[in-house]
Amino acid sequence: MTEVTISTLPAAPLWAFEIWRNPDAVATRFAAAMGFALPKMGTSGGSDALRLIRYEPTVWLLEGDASALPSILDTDGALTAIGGGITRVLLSGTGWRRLLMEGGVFDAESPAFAVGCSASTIIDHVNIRLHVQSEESCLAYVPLSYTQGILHFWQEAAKALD
Amino acid sequence: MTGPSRPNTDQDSSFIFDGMRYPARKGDTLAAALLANGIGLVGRSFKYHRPRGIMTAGVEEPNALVTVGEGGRTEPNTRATDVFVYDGLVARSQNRWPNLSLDFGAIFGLAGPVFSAGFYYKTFFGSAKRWMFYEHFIRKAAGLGNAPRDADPDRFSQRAAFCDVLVVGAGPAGIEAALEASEAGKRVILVEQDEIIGASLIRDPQEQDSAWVSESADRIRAAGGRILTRTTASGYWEHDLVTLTQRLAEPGQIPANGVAQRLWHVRAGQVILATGSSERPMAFPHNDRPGVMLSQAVRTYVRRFGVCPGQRVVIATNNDDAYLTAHALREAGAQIVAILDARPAPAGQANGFTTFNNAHPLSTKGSRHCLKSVSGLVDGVSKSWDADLLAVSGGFTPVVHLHCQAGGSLEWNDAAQAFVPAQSRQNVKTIGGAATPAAIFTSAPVVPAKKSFVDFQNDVTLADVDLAWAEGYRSVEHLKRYTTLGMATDQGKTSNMGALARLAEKQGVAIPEAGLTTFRPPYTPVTMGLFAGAAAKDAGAHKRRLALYDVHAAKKPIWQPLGYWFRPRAYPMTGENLAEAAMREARSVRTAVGMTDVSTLAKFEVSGPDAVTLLETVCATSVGKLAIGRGRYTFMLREDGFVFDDGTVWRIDENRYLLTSSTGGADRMATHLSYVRNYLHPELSVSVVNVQEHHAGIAIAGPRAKSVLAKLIGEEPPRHMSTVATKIADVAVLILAASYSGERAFEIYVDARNATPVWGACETAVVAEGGCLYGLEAMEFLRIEKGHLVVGAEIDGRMTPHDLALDKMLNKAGGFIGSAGLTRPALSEAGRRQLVGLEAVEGSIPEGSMLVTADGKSPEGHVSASAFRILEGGSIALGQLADGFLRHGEELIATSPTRGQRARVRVVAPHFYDSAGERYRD
Amino acid sequence: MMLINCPHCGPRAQSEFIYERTVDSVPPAGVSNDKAMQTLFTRGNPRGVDEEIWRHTFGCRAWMVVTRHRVTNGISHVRAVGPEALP
Amino acid sequence: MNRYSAFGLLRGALNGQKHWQPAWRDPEPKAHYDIIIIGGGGHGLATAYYLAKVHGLRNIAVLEKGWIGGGNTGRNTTIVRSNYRLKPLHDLFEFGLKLWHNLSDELNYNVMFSPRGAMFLGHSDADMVKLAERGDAMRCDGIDADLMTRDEVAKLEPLLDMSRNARFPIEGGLIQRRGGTARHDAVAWGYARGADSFGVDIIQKCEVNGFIRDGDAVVGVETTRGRIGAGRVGICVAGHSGHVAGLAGLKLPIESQTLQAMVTEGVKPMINSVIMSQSLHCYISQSDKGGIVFGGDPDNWPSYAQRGHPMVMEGAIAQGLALVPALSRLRMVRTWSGVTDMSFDGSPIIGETPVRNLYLNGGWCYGGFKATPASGWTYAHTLATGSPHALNAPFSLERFMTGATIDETGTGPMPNSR
Repeated sequence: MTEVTISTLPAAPLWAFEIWRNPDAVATRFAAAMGFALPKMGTSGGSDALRLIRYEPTVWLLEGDASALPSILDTDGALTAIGGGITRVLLSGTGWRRLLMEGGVFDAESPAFAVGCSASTIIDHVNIRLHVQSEESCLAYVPLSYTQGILHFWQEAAKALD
Repeated sequence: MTGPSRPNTDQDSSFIFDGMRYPARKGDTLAAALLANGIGLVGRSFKYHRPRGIMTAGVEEPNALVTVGEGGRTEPNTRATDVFVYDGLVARSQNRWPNLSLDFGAIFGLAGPVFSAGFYYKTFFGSAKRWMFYEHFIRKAAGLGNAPRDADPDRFSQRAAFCDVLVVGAGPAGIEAALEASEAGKRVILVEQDEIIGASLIRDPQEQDSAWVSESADRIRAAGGRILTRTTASGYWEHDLVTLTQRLAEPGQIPANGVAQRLWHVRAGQVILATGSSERPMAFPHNDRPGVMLSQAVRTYVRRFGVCPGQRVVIATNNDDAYLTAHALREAGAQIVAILDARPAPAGQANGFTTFNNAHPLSTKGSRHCLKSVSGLVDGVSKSWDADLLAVSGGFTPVVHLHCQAGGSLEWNDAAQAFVPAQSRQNVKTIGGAATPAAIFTSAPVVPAKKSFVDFQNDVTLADVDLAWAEGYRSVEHLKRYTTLGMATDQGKTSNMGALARLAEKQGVAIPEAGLTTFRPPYTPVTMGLFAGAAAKDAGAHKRRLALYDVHAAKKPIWQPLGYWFRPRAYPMTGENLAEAAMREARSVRTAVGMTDVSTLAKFEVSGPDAVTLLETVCATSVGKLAIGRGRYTFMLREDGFVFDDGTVWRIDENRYLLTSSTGGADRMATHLSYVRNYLHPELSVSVVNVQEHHAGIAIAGPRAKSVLAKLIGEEPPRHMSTVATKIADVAVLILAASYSGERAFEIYVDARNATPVWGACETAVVAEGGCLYGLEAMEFLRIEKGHLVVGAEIDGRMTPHDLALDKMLNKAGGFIGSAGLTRPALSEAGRRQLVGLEAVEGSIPEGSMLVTADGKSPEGHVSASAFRILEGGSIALGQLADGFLRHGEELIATSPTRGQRARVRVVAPHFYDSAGERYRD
Repeated sequence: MMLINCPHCGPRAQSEFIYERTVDSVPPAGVSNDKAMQTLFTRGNPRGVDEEIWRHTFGCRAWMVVTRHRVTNGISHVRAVGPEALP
Repeated sequence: MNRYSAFGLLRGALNGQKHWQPAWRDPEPKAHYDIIIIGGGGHGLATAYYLAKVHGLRNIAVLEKGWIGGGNTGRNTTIVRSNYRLKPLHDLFEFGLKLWHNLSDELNYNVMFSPRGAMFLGHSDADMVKLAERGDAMRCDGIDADLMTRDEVAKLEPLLDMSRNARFPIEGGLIQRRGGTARHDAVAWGYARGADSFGVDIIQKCEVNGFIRDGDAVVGVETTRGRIGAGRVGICVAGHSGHVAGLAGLKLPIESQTLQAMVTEGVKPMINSVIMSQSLHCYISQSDKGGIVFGGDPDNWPSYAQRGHPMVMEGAIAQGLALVPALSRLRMVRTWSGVTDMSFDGSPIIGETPVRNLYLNGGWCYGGFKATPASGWTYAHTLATGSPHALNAPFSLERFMTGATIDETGTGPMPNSR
């Protein structure tokens, strides 16, 4: 029996952190100010207080306290609040990888999709962003309006994962 | 057909066929169990309703089709050779009336000489209605089983998988390939359509035995490989994507965990096809009688299922393989009456069998249920033998379907008289019997063409092939389509080579020059529910739920779909219908105040020093002079110059703008903005973020909206087309003073997760001012009366800014998308449809009706939206009318023949309410 | 279903992408209105290789130019387009 | 030419059906024809037939690179209807529908045209208004259309899911009772046999790979079977329009895409009409052999591959099963794909090209089969007289540059979103 638990997490502050020019300079300022590098495509960086997850070439999903960032961006980018439109859904248990293969097209079972990795994909016709927290948990960022539909889909699929 | 040929002792389940209960043994296919119970007649053919039995032991079976299961799990046209018996299985024969033994449809067989290939094309002339009369009976006679009438109670799953190596077919070659790859550290999937792997080793024991099979399976799994049985690789698509169909329950069986089947989308690094070959029948008159079986199938029934399908057996062959069948039958106690070997000389296989060389079967005799005798030609002399089973082997056809679906080519193997896989542009290779079929001997036996079946299920005979040739249907595709050859549920697995040989013979060319039809997915038929997957329940379209769904649901509104969204259409009070509720709500907005949920509007935050440049590229209006805290109406053109969306643009900070546009066009606008920003103008310093779902939106409108707002925010509300960031119920909100209704109005935007308390505060304040909630229906009344446009109604993708009277707002500086398209001459010619208002002179104006000058005239326009004057009453509408701007005052008819409604209307300006816009001013 | 090698995400299933238009359908900046309309309303549409504009809509949302053979579906090249980005 | 009749078949029953002659000849190409039609699909063959029948021309060839009827004619879902919204489309398709109703007799070849009704379902009040608008437009232009109540829909198609809580509940429908289906292959074969009987040369396995030019005019074609001279040349190659026009140096407002269709195993009658939907993108009918024929939207990217994307098919089936849940346990037995010629306003192009003596018939998108008789008839007129008939005059190639597009859905010049 493959196990996975599906739970909705409370709201968190989420931002789109976008760089429109001088990316190297911003990256340098960022690393100096924050103590870690801007994460590469498909990965995340930071801590629970402030995590940046890279899903797009010029945009990072930022979760946590963003107050330090406008000055880092200066006039090379912008920060935009987006958290209202996103539900955080935690998939925990050893079965999360297999669950993500249901109705999916992305290789969540790949060993290369390791802790700290991120991917944006389509599952059951809905654009979902994934972040591997540990071998036993994966966080999914789901569009608010589709949350009900996806939760239902996952709950049904979880009944027959084997 | 003889009776049961194996002991009853190990029979552990039972099944029902045509109402009778029979015992079965674990591991039996339905075909094996039927044979074991002495049942020879299983089905009726498609066209002539000829009695048919079991011909094969695999998925290529053309004859033994039955309906399995009950209620919503009923699966018609199930091959008895491809369903494993479970306790309680219910099967019914099909395409017969009143029953299998006595089928009145067999009359079609008697009239066979008339029902030749292409028969339908040559008769039933007269009117289309007359054809429909005949067609009614033809349709009733056609078809095979009956579809279930009930909904499917089970679920179907779709799952993705990725692997380095996908091996299709778990015979000895496939198992070995999978073992090797998995132990080399590769991610491996091995699929087998049978219930067990290595089944051919039971039929034909080799050095590798069942112990080797199970040990290999263990090693594959231990190395991380996945073995999927009851799984068929049914489609090979682009870039090595293979679809697998896995049965988690047998046809008609209740699945253990609710899922009947799973569709796998496997992306493979490499695909290895070890799909083997299928045996060919031979063409001779009455070769379709129950009791005529393929040789390897006979051997499978004997060795794997312990069923001996006959006691007195004639074998007809053109190769060595059939001698293995003779041995298997002899071991099982059957008598080999004769072996008819097409080859001219003894093949060294005789082993005491009565073998005739240069011998061919010529015909069979028997009853509906069984075979009684076989006649043949030996060195040109006819002979006859009493027999209850004729096992035939006409050679072997490699299963090349997947290779061909992958875009691979074939080459001709002359010894085997078969096509084998050659090159492929995908990463696929074929191994085992599918790559190297056994050699056969072919001659051109002279047999009568009539009743010599090549396509058993569709009743296509050599005579039909000959007729198609004579009538000019000479390409293999014409032949197929004219005769229906290879188009039955077996897709020609047993028939194509026989027909192709005949076609080549007619053309006087070698078989490879005659051509070959295309192999298309699926390899074997796939349950529709499986393709739909979980999406079957919602058509693949999740309902999109408002952030404030719970708040609305508690009020039990009438919901209205809008794309995938569902929004309240009206909030009826007890006893009110939709129209009454909507009119009450609209009146409340006109006379007091109302509030509504506008969350679904498309919204984009555009920031950065180049925000204006981007916005003035996308919007056809000017944006640059907008002061901070101000907003204005805007619209957007396609590149061809037609209006495709509209909305508002707000400057909320020095370098930050909010752009709104229509709900229905939200995805299109998101793509358009992204295209302009990233593809056309990557150099811009600008960020475009889709915040459609981030903000919930609440609109408050009406003469008392301002005082409601003042109470809510404790300060002077922004004036019309101004914006302010403030708080309501201690939650940060952005207020845009914009009006869709024609009244003084405000849109309040709030982080969707914090929307409920804001809504609550607003509702309290609105109700306190004597207002109420309003839904989409009232909103529609309000905007029509005001003359505001809607994307999908007035903005229908065919109207220019001028047609919509928006041209005065066009950005004089140009440079916006669509400015080039606008210059095309037809966009400013006379006769264009233009936006007008319509007021009823008599009757009520039907929405969607046509505008004509008199009954019987062709339409000159149509009604895009209709409503009633909210306070005064009277039917009004917006419409599009040819040269409408010049026709104010003219009377027309708005007619709806499909609804039997019409109204006399007067053309007026498209503003029925406060055309001066005075109600916006404080 | 093709496998498209996204310049930012690596090989991904076609279902994550949306085709938008061909490179040859985009009017170059600054051309005459006539030329712009001619470009917009005609495409080479070759029975062979063409340059197509795709977007990884349900992935990284980036735009790219895919050089693809329309008969074999062989993709010979994928080029990223858009603002300058970090690796 | 043998005349086809029940009597002929009975006679054949006695002689083993041995008296039938080839339905068309297999001639060698001549050096010159008055008119050459490139493309032996339904449209090209119909054009040849009407050139001979209506315009009395005889020196005509149809050049087919493969076998006749082997392209989209044999790869569609066989639906015939004229239920459009815009007037030029009404005029063209309704003219065709009238020809369909007498086509079997006209050709002495049973094309099995079965006007069992083409029904669009509506799933909301808004859908029903849109359907009424379409129906009203049709009725005002003299075309049959009837709105149906829920009960009438349920009576016609008892297996539709009529429950109120369905994802796309059925509120009613719009039916064109004179629409229906036909046997696609028979249309090509019937026109071929008819054209052949007038002396038209139907030349198969003859691919055009170049145009012979004399100044600004086309005077013939280069083919795999040699040079053939021509007075006028008509392109009629559907999805390959871009390729063939390219041989003459033309770029068209056409993009080729794959359109998939599929059929299930045969079952006894269960679907009575042609079911389509205002909000969903699938269409369902049942063939005379009992198979449920299924179609959906095109794979909306360019392709000449004649093979589709499985997930596009899966999407269409999910929608179909939402409408008719009883289809769930039927099995899909065969899929196929055509190469559709998606035009930039969704309407066809029938008329002159900028090259003298070269004409174009294409851009049929996913709606070409139903137009076969009208397309052939109007194209024959255009080729015979050198200028378009009133029916096809609005469908000129130049309309895209002038802006007089005929855009039924208002989608604009993006074939991928049509």
